[in-house]
Amino acid sequence: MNKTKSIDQALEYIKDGMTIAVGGFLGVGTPEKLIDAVIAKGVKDITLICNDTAFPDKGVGKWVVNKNVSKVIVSHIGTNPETGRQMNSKELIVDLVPQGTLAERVRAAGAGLGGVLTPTGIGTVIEEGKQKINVDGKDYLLELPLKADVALIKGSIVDKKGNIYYNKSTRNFNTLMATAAETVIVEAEKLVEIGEIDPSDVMTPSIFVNVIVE
Amino acid sequence: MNKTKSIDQALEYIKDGMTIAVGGFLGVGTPEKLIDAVIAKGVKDITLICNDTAFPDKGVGKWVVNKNVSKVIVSHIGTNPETGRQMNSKELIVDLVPQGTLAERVRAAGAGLGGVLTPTGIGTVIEEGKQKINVDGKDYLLELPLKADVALIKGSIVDKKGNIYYNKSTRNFNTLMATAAETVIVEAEKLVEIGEIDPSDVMTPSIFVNVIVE
Amino acid sequence: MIQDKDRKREVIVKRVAKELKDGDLVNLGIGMPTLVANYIPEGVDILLQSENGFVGLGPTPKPGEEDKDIVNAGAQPASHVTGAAYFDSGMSFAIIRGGHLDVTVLGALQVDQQGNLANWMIPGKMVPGMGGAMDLVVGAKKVIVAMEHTAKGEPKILKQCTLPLTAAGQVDMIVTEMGVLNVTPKGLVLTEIAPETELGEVIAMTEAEIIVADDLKVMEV
Amino acid sequence: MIQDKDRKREVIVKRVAKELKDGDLVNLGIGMPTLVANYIPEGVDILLQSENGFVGLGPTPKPGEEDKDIVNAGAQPASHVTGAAYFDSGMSFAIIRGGHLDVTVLGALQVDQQGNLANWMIPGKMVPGMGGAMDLVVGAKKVIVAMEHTAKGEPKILKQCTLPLTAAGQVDMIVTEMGVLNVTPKGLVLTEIAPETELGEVIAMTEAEIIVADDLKVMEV
Repeated sequence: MNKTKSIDQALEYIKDGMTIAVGGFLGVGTPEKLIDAVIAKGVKDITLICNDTAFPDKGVGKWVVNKNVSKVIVSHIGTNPETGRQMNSKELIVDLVPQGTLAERVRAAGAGLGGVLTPTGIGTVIEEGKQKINVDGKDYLLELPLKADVALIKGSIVDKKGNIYYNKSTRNFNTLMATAAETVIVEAEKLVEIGEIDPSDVMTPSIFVNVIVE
Repeated sequence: MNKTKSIDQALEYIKDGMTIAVGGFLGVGTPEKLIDAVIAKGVKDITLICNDTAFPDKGVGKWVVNKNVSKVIVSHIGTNPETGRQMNSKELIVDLVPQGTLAERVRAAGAGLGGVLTPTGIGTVIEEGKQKINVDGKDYLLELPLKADVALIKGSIVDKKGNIYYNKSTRNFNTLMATAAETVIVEAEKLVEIGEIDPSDVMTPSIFVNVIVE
Repeated sequence: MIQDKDRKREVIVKRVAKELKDGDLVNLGIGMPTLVANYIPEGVDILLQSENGFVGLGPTPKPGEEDKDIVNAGAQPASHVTGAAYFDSGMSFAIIRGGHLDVTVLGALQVDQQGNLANWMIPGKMVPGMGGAMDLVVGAKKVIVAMEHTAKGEPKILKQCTLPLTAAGQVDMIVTEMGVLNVTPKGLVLTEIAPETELGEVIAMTEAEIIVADDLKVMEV
Repeated sequence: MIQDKDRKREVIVKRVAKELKDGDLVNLGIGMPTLVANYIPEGVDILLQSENGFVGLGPTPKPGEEDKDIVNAGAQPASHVTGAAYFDSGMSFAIIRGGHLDVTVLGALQVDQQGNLANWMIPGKMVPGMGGAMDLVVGAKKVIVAMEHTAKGEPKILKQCTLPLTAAGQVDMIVTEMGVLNVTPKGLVLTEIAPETELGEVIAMTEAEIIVADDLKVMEV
């Protein structure tokens, strides 16, 4: 099974209207080549799952500027004024999710959990429309899994089987997003032969990865 | 803050009647020196949280043989005939938990979650006494957090700040148990200076560790 | 009907091995299922998952070449293949429960025509615990029961399991030394029959109702 | 009453720094809270958590010494101290939500006498999102709000927040350029007053009811 493909071949997995999860935190750890290729292809109507909408000229922020997305599920939009503008003008649906809840919802989808109970958001507008469950006298919100059609991941070192190592603070949501999509495409900063990453150092096992691009 | 202590000093944290979580899978990745020290001290009435009860002469299996435990919360007891004997003679309470559910319950305690919904156990005796929650037409069991007073961890490489690296298949439940106890004691196979473990290779950050023994 | 114990095992594990496809992630239960690894068809590249925390389980090391830090889920000395990855039990069961495992192969005390499986306890007698079995059976895309057709001459394939279940309605396929049964909404369909075996024998040794496939084949083993 | 903007900040962050104890794990919010790191008392060894995925956040690197793979939670170039550890966002928020963070310091739009905090949106005007703030405030053992006492002359410490809450009843302490307020079951207790500041000024600039501590001290800054 050869997972290594050209960016053009990888783009075949990405279609209008899909839900796409993208790794990265304010653009750090985001696969910029894949981001740009999606813009070049003119993909429309993406529902984006990401920590944030980054900056207008960086990461998924470019998708907002280029109108590739119709909905974003993120924890923060403050660094990208274009997101706020499109939200206010009703061009873009913005679903704000607390960062830790976002992480758990993506993890739950990847781990086959039906949901998790979190204390985060109790007593706030985040409660709206959610089931509240009391455990041992404390209230929690039932937060549901969040799954994507495609995940776009950035790996610092990737072997040709798809094992991934993330350097320093580039890991962030990449490990989680890689577990929670039908198709996972990783952009390798450095592509190496199988076996070059020590098996104990692998942060995303190859089994999650479908396509590798450079 | 010097976390490095003698085994005797570490034992001061362990008292009769405590709930103790122990890392390891059938004894692999279990801190044997700490196990033996608990036996030597004659600690009684432990509630043990562990994957299994290992073997009569290995890991937490020795606690069963030496009657240090009055209850075990584990996924498997088949490799330790003494556990089965004590269970049948009502000397020991055995609470069997599916392995994946055990992992999630310990993680939930460490991660501040009120519980998780799992499909595992639906339609079996594991359902008994548990809340069943339907999400999108599928039934899940609400499984609650499992927290310990003390966790005993085995690290392959530990730095003097408490950062831990686990070699190969010794990792298993160690990372999870380390997050879910009031006091975490790690037994270092190899103790190194702070900085000798690459920050990206740390598997249990120092913040979880209270005591380091060699 | 095959009588020889070793021949029975060989027939079962060889047939199960044929179910595995290139690229599959597979978990093989302790005991007979482990032997499936010896019969993977040529050109089929699979990865074995070990629920104690890795993908890429390799062959048993030669005596003297064991690494104390590499064991399989039965705590036996093991090895990893090139391209393996280690992780913790949280990730191990995220993989299992999350639907990332293509096939799980495991033994059974009983299995029934609803696809129910019982393999973790006999009340009052033997209670090894479920270990990872409940998660494996719920989470794997395909659940294959690999076992001898009977235990001490008594059927193990029943109308309804009498022992505590491991999971309800999750079994997809049963492979024994007598044949291959698929669990379908209509019931158990016998799709293949073992060599040297009569249909009447299979029916006699099975308590569950058996639907014989129109195109019943002989098991290739 | 302190008027100079820089002096206000200095008073606030110096006083917050005194709350940190040896061995504490601390998260400092973006903006003014970040400056607390510059005033950690001698002999106090703390670890800073960066919610994008590490403990052991170090000082801002010198120009030309930046590592593109090390940024803080504001995406600014950062460094790590010796003994740091990187992890993913799942672990980062397990640490935060799980009660492993000793102190979180963050700013506020409004805070009230029930310990309610509002700092993530002004409906119709500014909606940056909550980022990690909701988890931080719920999860940290001690929540310190560090902010100027008023905004454009209007009180920010209220009887009841009017903006959408970040969390209900989680704030433990409020540090401003006018004093230190502890949130207690009885209400807000003024335990320290800033230098050059009159009690009447604090009361005038605070909409919430203030209980003055019997042993009211002058803030040491």
